[in-house]
Amino acid sequence: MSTAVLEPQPMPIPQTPARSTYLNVAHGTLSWLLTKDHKRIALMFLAAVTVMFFIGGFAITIVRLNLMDPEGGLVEADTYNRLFTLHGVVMVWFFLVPVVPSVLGNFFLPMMIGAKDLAMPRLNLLSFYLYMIGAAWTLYAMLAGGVDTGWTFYTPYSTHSSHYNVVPTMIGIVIAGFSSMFTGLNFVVTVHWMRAPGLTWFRLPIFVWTLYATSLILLLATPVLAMALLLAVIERLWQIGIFDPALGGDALLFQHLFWFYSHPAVYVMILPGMGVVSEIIPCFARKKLFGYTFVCYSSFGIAALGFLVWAHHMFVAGISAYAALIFSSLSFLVAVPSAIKVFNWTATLYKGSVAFETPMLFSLGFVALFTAGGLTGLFLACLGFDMHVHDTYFVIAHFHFIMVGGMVMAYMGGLHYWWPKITGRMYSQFWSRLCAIILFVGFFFTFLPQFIVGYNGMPRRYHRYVPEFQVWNVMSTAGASILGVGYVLPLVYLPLGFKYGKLAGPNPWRATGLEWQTPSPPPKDNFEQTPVVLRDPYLYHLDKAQNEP
Amino acid sequence: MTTDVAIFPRQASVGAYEVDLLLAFLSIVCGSVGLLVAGLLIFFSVYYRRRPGDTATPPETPSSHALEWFWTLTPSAIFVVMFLWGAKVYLEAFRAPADAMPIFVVAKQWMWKFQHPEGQREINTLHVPVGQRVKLLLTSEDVIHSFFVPEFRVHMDVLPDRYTSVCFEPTEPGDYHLFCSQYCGTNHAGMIGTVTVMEPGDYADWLSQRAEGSLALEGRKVFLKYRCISCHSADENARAPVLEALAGRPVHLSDGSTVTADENYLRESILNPGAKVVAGYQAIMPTFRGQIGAEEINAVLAWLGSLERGQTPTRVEDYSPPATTPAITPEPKQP
Amino acid sequence: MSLDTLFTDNERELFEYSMLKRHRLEEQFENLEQQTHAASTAMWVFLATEVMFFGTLFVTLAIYRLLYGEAFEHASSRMNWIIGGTNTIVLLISSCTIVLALHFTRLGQNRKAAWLLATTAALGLLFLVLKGTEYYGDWRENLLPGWKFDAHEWTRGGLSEDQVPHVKLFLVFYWVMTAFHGLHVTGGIVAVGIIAVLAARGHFSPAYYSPVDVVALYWHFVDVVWIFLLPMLYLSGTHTLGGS
Amino acid sequence: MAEPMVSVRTYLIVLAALIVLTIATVAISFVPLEGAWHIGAGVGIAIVKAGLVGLFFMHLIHSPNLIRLCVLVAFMWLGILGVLSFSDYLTRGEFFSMPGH
Repeated sequence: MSTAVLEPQPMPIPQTPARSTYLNVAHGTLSWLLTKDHKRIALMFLAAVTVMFFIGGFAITIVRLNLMDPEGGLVEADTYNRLFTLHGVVMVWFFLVPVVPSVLGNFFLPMMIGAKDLAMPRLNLLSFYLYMIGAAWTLYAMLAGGVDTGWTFYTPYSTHSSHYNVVPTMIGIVIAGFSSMFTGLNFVVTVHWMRAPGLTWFRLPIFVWTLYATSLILLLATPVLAMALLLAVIERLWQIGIFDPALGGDALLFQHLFWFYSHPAVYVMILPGMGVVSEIIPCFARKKLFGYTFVCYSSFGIAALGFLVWAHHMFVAGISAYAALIFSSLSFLVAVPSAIKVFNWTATLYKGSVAFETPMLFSLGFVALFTAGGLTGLFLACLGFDMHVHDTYFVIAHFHFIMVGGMVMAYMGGLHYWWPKITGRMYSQFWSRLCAIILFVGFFFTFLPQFIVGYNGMPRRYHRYVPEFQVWNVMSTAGASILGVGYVLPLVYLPLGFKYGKLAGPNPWRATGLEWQTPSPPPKDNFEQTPVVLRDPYLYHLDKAQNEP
Repeated sequence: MTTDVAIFPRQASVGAYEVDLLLAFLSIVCGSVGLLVAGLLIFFSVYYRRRPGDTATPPETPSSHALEWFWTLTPSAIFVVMFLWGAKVYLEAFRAPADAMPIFVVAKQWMWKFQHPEGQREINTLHVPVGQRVKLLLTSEDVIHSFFVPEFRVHMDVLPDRYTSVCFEPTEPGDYHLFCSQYCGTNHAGMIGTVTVMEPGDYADWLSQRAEGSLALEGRKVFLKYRCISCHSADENARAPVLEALAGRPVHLSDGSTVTADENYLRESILNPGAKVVAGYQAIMPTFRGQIGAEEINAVLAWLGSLERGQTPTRVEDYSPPATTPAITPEPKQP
Repeated sequence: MSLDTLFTDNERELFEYSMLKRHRLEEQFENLEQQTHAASTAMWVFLATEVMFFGTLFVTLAIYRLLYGEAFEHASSRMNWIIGGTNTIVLLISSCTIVLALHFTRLGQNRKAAWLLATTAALGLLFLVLKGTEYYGDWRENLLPGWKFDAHEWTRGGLSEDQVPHVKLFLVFYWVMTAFHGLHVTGGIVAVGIIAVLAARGHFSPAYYSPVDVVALYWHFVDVVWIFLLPMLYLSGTHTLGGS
Repeated sequence: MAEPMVSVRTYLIVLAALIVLTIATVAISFVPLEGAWHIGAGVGIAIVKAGLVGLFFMHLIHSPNLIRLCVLVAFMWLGILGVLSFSDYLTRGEFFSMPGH
């Protein structure tokens, strides 16, 4: 295993069961809770975000069921409002933002750059516990009493009108914000100083690039959100007008600060997903990633331009028309790097040898859904059009295409791609492919109708609505139930694969990344010897011994 | 609305046509790009699928900078068109010609209140004539709301403590939904109303049946009720600026700057008189925050908008000006 | 590669080996140099996020200053600029002492460094004491909106009733920003105290001084924040004092 | 680690300059000028002072480019927040006009 990066060596699959891996190197609960190993921390994150995902999913299940009927008879208006807030807060801050960086990034970033661990393992563990404290605190606040402000916390509603647990929820989010900042800090330092010998910047896999760009966003945007929320907390506790116009503040300032974080946060959610897909597509097309440098730069382009567009959430919120023009033009600009990525992924397939393994199915689904989401984003960046669909289900459908169609598909793809590396065993090919197809179909059923009902004028966050919107809502709910089935399936076959699946060997997909150059599951220090990198990533065309994986 | 299923919203205003045109343009451009990507994705992955027995490694496709720049710059050029077109439609919605009919809208949890220039007031229903450009002046009494009429393709947030504005010109008589689309609390979904568009003749009938005296006249009464006249008297003893023919004109402030006397300035001068004091005057005016209602302010503004030279009421009764500031400290709301 | 310039190869190897033993090179790093670079980068990146933390407050303060200039100037003129100015100088001197401590650590003079670090911590404490005195004065002068605040004082002072909320707004920013800064100073004092003790025990050497470097960076940043707080909070109303 | 040393003398000169600037900024703030001038002068001097601290005390003058980039990015992003927010606040109300006029 020394310096063995030149060729992806077909490794002998049978392994001595006694081999020491990160999983069996130490035993007992404490060996997990106090671990500094990035791989174990990643698995703890995996458990935590999965729980949060299903809590947020449960909330939206009731919301969707309620929307079957125009009169919304299932739950009270207040309950409904607290449920969609719970869904938004949990999904955004406790699932989408941490999921790929903290689970897949945590596990694979050090392995992909040939490092033993992150630069600051203790900070990584702290990051996990901050997440847990923030999550527990927020969940408690939102279940015992609840919050009804929506995840956007617009003032002055959140600081004056709402009678629920706004303050604790905001504090919980700030705590979780520190968790993601520390993760970002760790990644940046790690990528700068822990790369294996020979691993230059332009030999880094795209996933590392996107995680780096994501970290920059987390580091630069999260403080602004933390401060905005703390100011709102102060206003709410002491009735001092920071954002309430009646007390001398400016209501829009909160929106400015909030979206300065929350728009770039959208790219936090999607960039790592783009990275995952950039790993998977070349592997299953057996092709070098087309336009590698353009994809690298476009990641940074997205991260940087993402900060210049926040007020496109506020086109009709009462900002000046000049500002609206500036932000609209900049919003179109940020679509360019996304377009570059989509075209490059597509071009990578050209003349490839495409295998429809589960991760590839998820990735193809990602590209399709992300493209649809991105293109509808152009509609929304367009001032005259946004004037009509602002705050309607059109917006909901758009960002779910990005967040669920994009990020969750990419996450599932990544999870299935790296699961053999994480556990050392394969999962059921049949069930996992079925899951990918179910999720794709269910997704379209759920969110396509929402574009239509949104253009027809159904506003978001409506507990009941006018009858002519019912058909679309019923379709959407039906689609959501398909989605629900799709999300439960991996809960069954992935653990089963962990337990009973056939041994995967070090490199079941014959991939080129460094993480595949070590046994599965990896030893505690990732590599038996520090690898040396002598060539570019994704050189699949050099793999002469191509055969069935 | 008689349709059972909303397929496509009716075009009931001039702007609706513009927005739908934009929709068509965006759909065609984005749709073809989307279909192109999807088509290529499917074609490549099926055509180049790995067949059983395939052992050859596919050759490298050399990167092409020309291609990269092509698909970087082409979208950018299309985006410029999209941006300009969208901006045009957007700015159009704020264009208020001199003959636009001003209607004041006051939103509160969870209802809409309207004040017509002719003095009619309505709740949750708004009557407007066909073919008349309407300019809405929106303000909220509590949290942020949003005025949304899908059939007009018009949307504007309603903010507390200031005016926002948006225009539309109805083209089709009928009843249309009015939604609040900015989440505003428990009964957000119940904050809906109807916009009734009528033929001009019907509208005139409706007006005459419900005449209450013009909004400007009401504003004049408010002006007298709050004894504004004791200072803003337009005579040689006036201790405050003359308000005649003021609306829409530039005002020189004591700090040397100039502002336009638009709705937000006039409103601010009633509620925060110390903020922007007119040059040559003392900041002696007390604030009326907490005393004067949002609708009364609207009426005063309507009156000021119509106030010509020499029309300030004379001081018939000799009110003494308020000796001290009225009790105005707003009650702090408890969380 | 300063090691190369300071020592012969043999000495360097021996030294590095002893450093490894003594300072427990973190297991994820290959060598001390990598660890030092990582630590310094981490601190700088952390400071970049701190810039955004404080920067958000500065930007919101600036926006409100734009909207409510007169009330803000009025409120600012009630700030205790004497203590504010003195505290600036205290922090500047402490910045100098800690950078000198770093200097002498790099020269291997641990005793000098320890004393300078102790001085830095002491100056930090002095800052907090002065700040506390100022807070006490603010409290006595009814400058604490929400608890101890008198609207009439301000209307008598020439502001109109409707400007009082803006005065409160300024005061909120004053309290939030100085308290947030004070929190940073407190944390800094603890950190400086710890490395002062370590320095006194001879923990650092010309080859291993990364903790001193990192803490010093943090301390300078806290100083820089105060440099901006002085004009924004204390000095934006003093010109009105000379007049009426 | 390869950083060159700055002399003690330099540190002391910088400290003296910083103290002089502090006294200057306090003194200038008493000059009766418009408020905006005071913000400009105060913040201007503060930037100079922060620059001195950054360059000499924090050794930016000898730092690797990575560190300089980090500082640059931090202040650029703060600038984005400031400039784009102000782009709204400075141009509010341009498109609204009084009815009937």
